[in-house]
Amino acid sequence: TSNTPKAEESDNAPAPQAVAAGKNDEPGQKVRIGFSAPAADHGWMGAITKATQAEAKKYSDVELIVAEGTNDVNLQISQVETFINQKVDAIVLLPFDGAALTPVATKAMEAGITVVNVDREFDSPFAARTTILGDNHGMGVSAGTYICQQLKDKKDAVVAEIAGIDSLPLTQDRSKGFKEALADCGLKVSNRVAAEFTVESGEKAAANLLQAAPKIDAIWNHDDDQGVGVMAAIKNSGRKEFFVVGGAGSANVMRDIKSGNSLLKATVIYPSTQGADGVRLARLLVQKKALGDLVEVEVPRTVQLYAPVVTKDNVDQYMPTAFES
Amino acid sequence: MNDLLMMTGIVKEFPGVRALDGVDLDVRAGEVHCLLGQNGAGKSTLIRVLTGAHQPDAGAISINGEQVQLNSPTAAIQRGIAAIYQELDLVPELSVAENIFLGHEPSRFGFSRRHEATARAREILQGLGHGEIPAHRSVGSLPAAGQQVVSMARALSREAHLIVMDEPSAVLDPEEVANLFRVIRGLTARGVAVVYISHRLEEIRQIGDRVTVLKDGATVATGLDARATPTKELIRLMTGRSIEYVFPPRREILSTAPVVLEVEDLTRPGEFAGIGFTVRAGEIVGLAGLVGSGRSEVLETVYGARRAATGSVRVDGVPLRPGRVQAAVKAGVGLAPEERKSQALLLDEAVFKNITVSSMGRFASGGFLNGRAEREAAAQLTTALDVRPAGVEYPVRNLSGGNQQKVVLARWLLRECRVLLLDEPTRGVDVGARSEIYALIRNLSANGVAIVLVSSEVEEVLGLADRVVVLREGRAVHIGPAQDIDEHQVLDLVMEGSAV
Amino acid sequence: MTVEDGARPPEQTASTQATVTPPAAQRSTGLMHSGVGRNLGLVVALVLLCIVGVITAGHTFATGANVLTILRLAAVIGVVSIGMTFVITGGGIDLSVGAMVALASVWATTLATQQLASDLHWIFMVTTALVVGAACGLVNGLLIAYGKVVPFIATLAMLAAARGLAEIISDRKTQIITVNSFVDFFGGSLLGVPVLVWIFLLVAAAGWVLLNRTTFGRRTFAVGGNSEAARLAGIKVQRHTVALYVLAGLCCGIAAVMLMARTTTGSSTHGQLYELDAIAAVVIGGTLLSGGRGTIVGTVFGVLIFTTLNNVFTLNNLSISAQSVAKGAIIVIAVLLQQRLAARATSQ
Amino acid sequence: MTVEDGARPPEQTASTQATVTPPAAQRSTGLMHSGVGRNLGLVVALVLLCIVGVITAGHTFATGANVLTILRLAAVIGVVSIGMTFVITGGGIDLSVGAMVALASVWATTLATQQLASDLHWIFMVTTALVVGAACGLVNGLLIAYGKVVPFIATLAMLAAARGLAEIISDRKTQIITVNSFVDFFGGSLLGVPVLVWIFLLVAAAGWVLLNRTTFGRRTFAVGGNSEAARLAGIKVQRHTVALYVLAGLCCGIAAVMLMARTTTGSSTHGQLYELDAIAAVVIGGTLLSGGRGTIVGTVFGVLIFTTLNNVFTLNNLSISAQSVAKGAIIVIAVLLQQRLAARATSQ
Ligand SMILES: Nc1ncnc2c1ncn2[C@@H]1O[C@H](COP(=O)(O)OP(=O)(O)OP(=O)(O)O)[C@@H](O)[C@H]1O
Ligand SMILES: Nc1ncnc2c1ncn2[C@@H]1O[C@H](COP(=O)(O)OP(=O)(O)OP(=O)(O)O)[C@@H](O)[C@H]1O
Ligand SMILES: [Mg+2]
Ligand SMILES: [Mg+2]
Repeated sequence: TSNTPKAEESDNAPAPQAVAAGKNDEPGQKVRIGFSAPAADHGWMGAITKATQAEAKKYSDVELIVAEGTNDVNLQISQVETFINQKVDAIVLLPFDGAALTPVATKAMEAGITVVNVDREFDSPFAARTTILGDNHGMGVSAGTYICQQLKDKKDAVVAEIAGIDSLPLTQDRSKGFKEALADCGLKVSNRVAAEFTVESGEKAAANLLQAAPKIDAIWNHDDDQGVGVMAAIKNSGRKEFFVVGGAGSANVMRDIKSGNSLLKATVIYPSTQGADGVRLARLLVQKKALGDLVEVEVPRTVQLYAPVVTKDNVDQYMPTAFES
Repeated sequence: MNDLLMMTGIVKEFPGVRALDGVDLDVRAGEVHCLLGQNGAGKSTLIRVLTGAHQPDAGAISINGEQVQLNSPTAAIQRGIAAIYQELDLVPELSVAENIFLGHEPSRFGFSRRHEATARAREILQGLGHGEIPAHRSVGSLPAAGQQVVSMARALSREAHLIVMDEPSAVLDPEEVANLFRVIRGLTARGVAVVYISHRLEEIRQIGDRVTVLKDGATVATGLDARATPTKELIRLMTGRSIEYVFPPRREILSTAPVVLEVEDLTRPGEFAGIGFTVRAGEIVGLAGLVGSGRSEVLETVYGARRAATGSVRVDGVPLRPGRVQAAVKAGVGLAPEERKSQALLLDEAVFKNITVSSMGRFASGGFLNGRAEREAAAQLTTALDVRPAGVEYPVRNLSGGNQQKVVLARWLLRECRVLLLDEPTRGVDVGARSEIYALIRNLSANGVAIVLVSSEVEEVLGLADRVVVLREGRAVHIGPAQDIDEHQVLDLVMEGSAV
Repeated sequence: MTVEDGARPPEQTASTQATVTPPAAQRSTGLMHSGVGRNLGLVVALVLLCIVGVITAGHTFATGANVLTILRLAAVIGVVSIGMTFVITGGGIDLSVGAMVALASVWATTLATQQLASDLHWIFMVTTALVVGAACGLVNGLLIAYGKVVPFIATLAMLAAARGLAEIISDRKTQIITVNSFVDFFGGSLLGVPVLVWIFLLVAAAGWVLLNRTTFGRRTFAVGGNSEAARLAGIKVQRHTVALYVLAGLCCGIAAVMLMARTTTGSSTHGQLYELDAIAAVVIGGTLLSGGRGTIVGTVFGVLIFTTLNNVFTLNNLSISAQSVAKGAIIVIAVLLQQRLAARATSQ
Repeated sequence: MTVEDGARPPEQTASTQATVTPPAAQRSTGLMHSGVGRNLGLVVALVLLCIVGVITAGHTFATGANVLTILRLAAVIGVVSIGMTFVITGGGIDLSVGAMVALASVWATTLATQQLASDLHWIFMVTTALVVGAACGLVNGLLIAYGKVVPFIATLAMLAAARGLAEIISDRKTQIITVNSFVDFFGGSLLGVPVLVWIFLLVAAAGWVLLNRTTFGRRTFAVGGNSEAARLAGIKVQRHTVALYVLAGLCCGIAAVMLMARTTTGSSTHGQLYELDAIAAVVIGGTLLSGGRGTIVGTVFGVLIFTTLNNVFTLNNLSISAQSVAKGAIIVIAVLLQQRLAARATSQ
């Protein structure tokens, strides 16, 4: 596999890459992998765990141990400690807070365990062998750029933003990228509200937002799961004067985009397969295999996933990797 | 022989205590059957077995000759048994009418008919001679006596054949007691049986027909004639010894003894006004008055638990900061409050902790408590006051009502007070312990403690106090030496407020 | 114990609070006063909030549409809070409300249920949600009344279990409602007022009648105020306790239906932290956490205050952190206000 | 004065020493029984959990390293729970513990504080955390004791405010600790046992002594059991209440230091939902939510049960949703077990 968004297609279409991947896929040494992630209190996070488990099931030589999702860094640290005690071969870790989990991840590395860092980055290069990241800043940029394109002639356009959990650094990154991209075309965020990544909070935030801004031209909503609620609120308000750009890329949203009769015109992908990729890489690392399409014989240190914009035109390409939330 | 109720061989065990150990009781229709016994003898427990609140471990109960199983309060209610419990079992947040009809509210399709309830409650209260208690007022805001009336009204609101009254007169003054007796006579005339519990033997003589005596959880005598049986005999049956039920001899108060407590022009609008009196070291001042005359309020205000609107309180000449309990305690004032359960006791705590709570400093060094010293000091007092069961580790909740009262008293006996304010110190206390408490109070005053005593029993006030203050509707209508006044004069004063 | 004493003005704590038998008439106006006074502070707090809203965002705040938005937002948590008022008045607590909402919403939106609903009638979805809510409440009630598990723990366990079950059933997917008749009905309006708001009003009114005008309500106060006294009066305390939790569960079922209509989904993430929101609304409304005193009107005010607060914040584009700090301060101010005003009203 | 003199002739007492009264010796063993019995169910629950752990994951569960892992996990929430035990025993509740932990951790890791700490001594970071915790507790206490705001609402407000403040101070960024001496000291071990675990043990021991052997503890029970009686007994109820919340805040400060050491960060997201975890541990340990009865040993067991449960779950790779359901069931079972065993032990 590679670090392009098309990576996952290999599973569905055993096309060219399958040769390389196929070799890697041959059962090898047994690998025990511990996986820990934040609480599945929203769709994307639930999808991460599900995709990870599904990926692990595909390999007869992988045993995945999944710890309870938690937003308490103390508990997550102890889960990693437990993995160390269990002497797993690798740990795939989506930390609630990257910095806070760094010491224990370093400890795991020191204990000879391969740590694969997913989504939220550690602050030490010694804490993980490989890091797989989404591109939060890039997401904001992509969304902003798309909106700029759509509104290119309207200089006083009203752009609103419905952010995710505001206390998370990733939300900050997304908003920053969004702001920067809008600034490039002379737009700014007029109204910003934050939800909590859940359908319900999305509906609430959107309902209030629609009151706050009597006229809107475009809305960027950070997360497609909360987006379900956002769309419900919009439908309820009966307003139609704007279009909506989503985030993350859930299957529901892609179907909406494909249907074309929704205010939702596009979404920016934030892959929910990062954990699954983490499992794959962890397996390769433990089995000392190389990454298929690279000449390099070692798995790269960092893999950053791309944040493309999905529109009606290219939605079919991304449908297969979309998560059912 | 028309026995309404027969209880035979009733046994009830609590963890560590056999509260009832084979009690027999038979009650006839239309009689007032008195139940006597020391504190902790098991009277209240027996009543709770009878009303289905406790399940007996052994024994049989039959009503009108038919063996019955009273396994819930509802079962007992359905059999026509109603009760006034010793611990007022009311819901403070509900109104008077709602409390009276709790469990059998007048209703239609589940909707309560509040007007009917209010009207009927008024009727019942009127019948009890207390039409002035507003039916819609929340019970929690009534004084103890008012709550007792509500309790009575509630028992009467059921069409009961048997009404049990567990120390109903403890919070009532003589006039109220007379009123209660009038009600009881009305009931018995209609064939209702009444089981009556009291520690005041004179009441037994006035109202009782037959007497059953309990001792240590067993029936020691039954079917005694309430009027004919000599007091000595009753006391001997209850206590196993004979007690001279008299007040200890009065000592002469030296007029040179320093004035310890000075109360001047104390006023709380709506409660009392212009109260002033002084207490010398070694003197006992009694406050007499009807229920509601504001005696408790005066004591609580002196203590700082309520803030006076005007007036001052001085201890040893130093004015107390008003509205501060701390200031009073620091100055050596102690209050044994009127309502033991809500104002005094830590129900889940051990007896000794309840006793030492106000004198903890004495058993602590650097904040650390010396538990052994505490227990020893407490044990000394509980032995002196004959608290049963005797262990100081026992949670106060499980003590009988009278024994709880003794624990409250013990707390203030332990504290070295300059001034002791006693509000109904012998409420619910049995005859044996009562004379011991009298002796203790006298002893304290002999040691120079200034004491203010509130009691609804005029006899007690006159017997113990050196001087008497008579209150009527929040005003002092008489202050003078106790020897110069007798019971009738006091009663006249509290009711008329006119000259002697 | 401190809980309640803390809330009372000092004079009242002293047990034998009374004046020398004031005439009945006088006392009854006192009661009237305290009846209004009890909620006066809340009214003032809400009015102040609205004034702030009008000043800072007048053009949008004071519109009919915005009022409806606030009411719609208040509706779901409002219904939950009505159920919570009963439980708390009865001396209990229910931490599982949010989880019950989630489970009910998930169960009522499974493929099978939706199939049934679209074949026959949406009433099947509603019934499912109500039954699931009531059943969870029943389990809570049985554990508490007959198993003697403290309410806090029993409902905490239900919180964990119900949310876990919701996740298992939904496979952590957001279940989208495709039964249009359902969405149309509950998403619609009646006489210009959203159906959801009607439901809230109905539940609140029914709750008020139930609590204040029926024997069930009287007994709830009794059970919460002094359960031993209630038992001795022949009230079946255990059965009543079960009924209270079933009622709370039922309210959660209703709330689930409302949430399903609003979001057109069922999800195991619905209703997060509703327990805190509902308890906060109930307590700020004047219901005693220790039981025995409860007010539906107060609860409704409590809910409105919290939702209006959020609305005003959003209209003003305040940062979430600043919102948080301000919220803390405003809660305290509202309570202090309420106390002082209530005390004054009662003492008059 | 003269209680001693007040005692009457000895024979009189002897003669009335009744037969109902069991001999003192017998009662004291009864009490012993109930003393052990009070925690017997918890011990059994914990042992059962351990047995399950050993059976299902023997090779790792029963290792010293794993035991230390459990203890390290227990340490932070354990310290918070000790503080919570005091507050609840004193008749209150504190919902703000998690937020106080977050605020203290953020404040103690600001650039300025870290600069001071690295220039002089890490003790400045520790002091900052403790002072911030205690100060928040003080505000809680003052609001509750003197402002008469119900504890639930006052601390809920503090929850919102403290977390908001933490976010503002940290600008929602995780603050990384660069003071190595701090991390080295608190991250280290003493006699093979992590310093964090030592701190937990110390706090628990100190808490036990304070609650059971000092006048402060005795007053706590009195205030929580019957605050009116405590007031009339001459206890400064308000001042004591303030002290209890300050104590809880202080414990949160300590927990913040521990969490900082464990994560080498300060963050406004630290300590999420600690309020529920801590209250659950305290209540499952046998402390009465209504106040007046509390046990430090029970709380420690409560914390250990929850953390061991988490550990066993992680080791056994149960599906996450199933874990949730199982957790609910296990909590209920533990409580029921505890009740039955405690009842039996007392009745013997
Ligand atoms: N729930 C209980 N648990 C344990 N012991 C109890 C309980 N209730 C009562 N007891 C004990 O049973 C005995 C009888 O108590 P009871 O209340 O029946 O006495 P009483 O005759 O009513 O006394 P008093 O005149 O003081 O009211 C006492 O020793 C008391 O401590
Ligand atoms: N039967 C009653 N109904 C209604 N209110 C009453 C009744 N009796 C008293 N009160 C009110 O209670 C207040 C104080 O009563 P309280 O019982 O404390 O007085 P007291 O003189 O201390 O009598 P006690 O000896 O019973 O304590 C009175 O001012 C009066 O307003
Ligand atoms: Mg009794
Ligand atoms: Mg009185």
